[in-house]
Amino acid sequence: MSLVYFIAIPILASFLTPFYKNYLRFVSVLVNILLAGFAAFFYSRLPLNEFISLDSPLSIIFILDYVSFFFVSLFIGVMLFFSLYSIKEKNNTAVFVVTNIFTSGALGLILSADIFNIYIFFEIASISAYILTGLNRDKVAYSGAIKYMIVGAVASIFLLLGIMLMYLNLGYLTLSSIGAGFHTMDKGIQYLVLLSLFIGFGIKTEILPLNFWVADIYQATPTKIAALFSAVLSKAYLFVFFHILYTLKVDAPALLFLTAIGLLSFAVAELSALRSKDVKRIFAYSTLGQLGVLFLALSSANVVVVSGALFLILVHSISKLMLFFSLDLVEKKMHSTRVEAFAGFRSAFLFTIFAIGFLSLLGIPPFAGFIAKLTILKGFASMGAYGIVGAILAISLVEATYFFRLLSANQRSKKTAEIKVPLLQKIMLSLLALAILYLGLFPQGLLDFCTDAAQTLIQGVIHV
Amino acid sequence: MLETLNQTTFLHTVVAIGSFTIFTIGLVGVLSKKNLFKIFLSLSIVESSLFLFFIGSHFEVGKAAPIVADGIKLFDGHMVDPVPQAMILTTIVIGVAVLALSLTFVVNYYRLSGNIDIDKMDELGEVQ
Amino acid sequence: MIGVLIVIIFTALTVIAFWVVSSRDLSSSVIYFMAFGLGSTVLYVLFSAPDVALTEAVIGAGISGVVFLVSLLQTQTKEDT
Amino acid sequence: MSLKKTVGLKTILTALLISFMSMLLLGVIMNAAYTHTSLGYDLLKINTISTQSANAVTSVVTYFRGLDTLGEVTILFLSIFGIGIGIERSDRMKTILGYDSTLLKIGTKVLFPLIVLFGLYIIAHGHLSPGGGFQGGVIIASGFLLMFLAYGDSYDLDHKVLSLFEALSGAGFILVGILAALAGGAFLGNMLPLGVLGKLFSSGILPIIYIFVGLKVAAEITVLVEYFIRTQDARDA
Repeated sequence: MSLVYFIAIPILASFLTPFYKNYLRFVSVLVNILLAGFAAFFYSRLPLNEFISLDSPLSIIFILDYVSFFFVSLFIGVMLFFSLYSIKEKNNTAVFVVTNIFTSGALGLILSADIFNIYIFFEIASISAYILTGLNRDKVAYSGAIKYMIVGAVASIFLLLGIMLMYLNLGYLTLSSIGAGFHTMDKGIQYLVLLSLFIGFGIKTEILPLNFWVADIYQATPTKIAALFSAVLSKAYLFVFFHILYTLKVDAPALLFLTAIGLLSFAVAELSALRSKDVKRIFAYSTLGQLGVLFLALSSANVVVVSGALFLILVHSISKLMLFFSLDLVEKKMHSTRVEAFAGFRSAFLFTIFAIGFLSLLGIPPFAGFIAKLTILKGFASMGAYGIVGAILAISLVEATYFFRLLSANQRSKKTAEIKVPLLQKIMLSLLALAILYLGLFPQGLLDFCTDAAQTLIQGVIHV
Repeated sequence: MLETLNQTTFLHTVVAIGSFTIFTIGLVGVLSKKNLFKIFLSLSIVESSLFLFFIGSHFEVGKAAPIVADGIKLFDGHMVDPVPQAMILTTIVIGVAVLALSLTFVVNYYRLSGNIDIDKMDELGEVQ
Repeated sequence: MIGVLIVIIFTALTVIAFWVVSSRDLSSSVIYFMAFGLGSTVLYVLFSAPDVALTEAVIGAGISGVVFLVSLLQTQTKEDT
Repeated sequence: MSLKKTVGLKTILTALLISFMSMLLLGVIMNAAYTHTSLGYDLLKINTISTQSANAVTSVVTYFRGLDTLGEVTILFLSIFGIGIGIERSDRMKTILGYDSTLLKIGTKVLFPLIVLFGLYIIAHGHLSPGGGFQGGVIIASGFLLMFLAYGDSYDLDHKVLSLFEALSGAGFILVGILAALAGGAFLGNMLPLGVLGKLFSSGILPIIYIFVGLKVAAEITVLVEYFIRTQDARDA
């Protein structure tokens, strides 16, 4: 068994599309089930290093430790859910070709411990995202895709610059060797590399000075696909960025800078959401806000906070899947995602799903978001950073304002259309809601795993 | 005089100054130009400047290409590092793939809207 | 010798890059861009990277120039206003 | 957050950029202490033993870092698939840039097989001389470009065959890798005899991988060229 199957099999499925053109949706489900099987197989063998194509540290290295296992299983779960959820869409071969490759790109980003290989997977994931953005083939979609491609190209140029500077000065591409040699480099070059990485990954992780484009892209993207961007893509980039940072063992001021950026990002995003009149954009801003919290928490280098952040990543992915998929149903009926359209639908089921998603994101018990936020706040309190605790709570109040405004708008206004949710969708969405409730009531098993994962993340990649 | 021109450190300085000048020209183009074609041309220029920088910085005077051909019998330290060349090879192909995709988007967008100016792309944003 | 050549070509490339960005006529921009690709091909040969030179010649100067020109023709825009 | 529309932003960005650039220049040039022990030299040392390929760049691309090449081929496939999504196929497809000239037609007829042969030569000699899968593949595709230019609408490609080619060459690459893994080695590891350095039939698995890469690139770039050169006339679209 080889870790490379996580990458090779989805790509193979996409390459062979001409042989089963009309059945690709079933093939995608099978591929994702197969990948889930691989993940289950590797669970008892953690942690694991594998050299690809050459049995020596000179070759590309894949690493499956606790934290990458966490992300790998999360992404496979999301993609399996997505392919099952859209299994009835006959005329959507194109989506599945791209999402299969998207899966392998995201998994490659997580598994690879070789910086140039990470760049390749970075590009694979980004290009699938550009194509998915332009999928609607209208003016709006294309203008979104063009904007996305311009910022994405700038991001990959700066990432490439960082990689080149590292190779020029250290001579190695493996993360562990780079981590071992990073502090022997000249101080100026170190900061240059960090700045280039920050610009490259900052654009992709949608962090403050570099995230002015995000809401536009989410608005242009088909709603279900926007869920994937929120649940998979940004998380993959986030993980890689912090994986590299902890491996390089950057000094405290740099981490403090990231904490400040995260807090600012959270605040600005929630305030923008308050102003917005389009539900899709509101969800995009809410994603930005949560990513700000994650940035803030992941840069703390504290095991409790980071384990809370990992828990929050899982909860946020599930909640955003629920919200975007339900919004997709609303959009199909009302032909709009404006707040007025959102206020006009009638469906007790969808209303419940929205309510659960909002409450979980806000961190209200008994939903899983509560546990995540509680862990993060507890960690910050134990570090003595009460200012951050207060700030997070205050900004969460803003978040609560617009979520409750949306819900009450739907409660109060006159209903124009009744939405009947198909059975498959009903089952899938209820499963997500139950998962959130379950994790909120019995979080201990997952929390323990998150603590192990957080330790691995903070430790970074060690020299093999 | 000509001796100093042939020294590796001098060449590296030329490569660094030259390629970062081109890099800056390209980036300024990306930021200041409004025509979408111009933006993508500038992005390609920026990318090429990085390739020149990387390959040039790995070259040292007197080193041969990493290929065993007539005259050279063995792989050793008298050859340039093959890894940067392989990396750039990969990146050039990726670059052209992305470029073709983005130009298709531009052409399709033009067909639907008749517009090619980035400042006039106002389909997205808060609707009043 | 190689030092002089590299200095000359780099200067030329900088000028060409400036023309690519600043030229008002889009199709001449594209032609300058192809010239930029050819110039960098020569540089790669000087840097002992024949593989990269060959790739840059067929892709950088060839295919991307064609792609640019054809899309320009399809949008019927000539001037950068 | 319509920062983009604020007037002063561009000036600020440009100023920031220039300062970043000057910092970069100073940092890079003044402190350039480029390393002399690197991955590349380590790979050069083991190149003869582990691949017997005369071109070290080829061994890095197809063998030592074969996974990068897989990713790259995937990106090429993905982009061209994405281009295909946006293009509506119809009967009113026209070849732009066509030249109606008998001389060109006859010349092309003679040149086309030569170009394809040259491309195949470059691909097959990837492990012996400069060039290889990508370069040879693009050269083959440029032969098709010439055919499009000379014959215009009357030149037809069989799309079924082309898409089969695309699928099989890409899948072949991955399957060779998986076969190597199943034969006991690593993914894309070597399972064939290495032969003698400098001979056409040498270097084990490398030429096979490069042939798959070359065919894939040739098919993809041909599709790309066709998408770009044949299109609905913009005036009546």
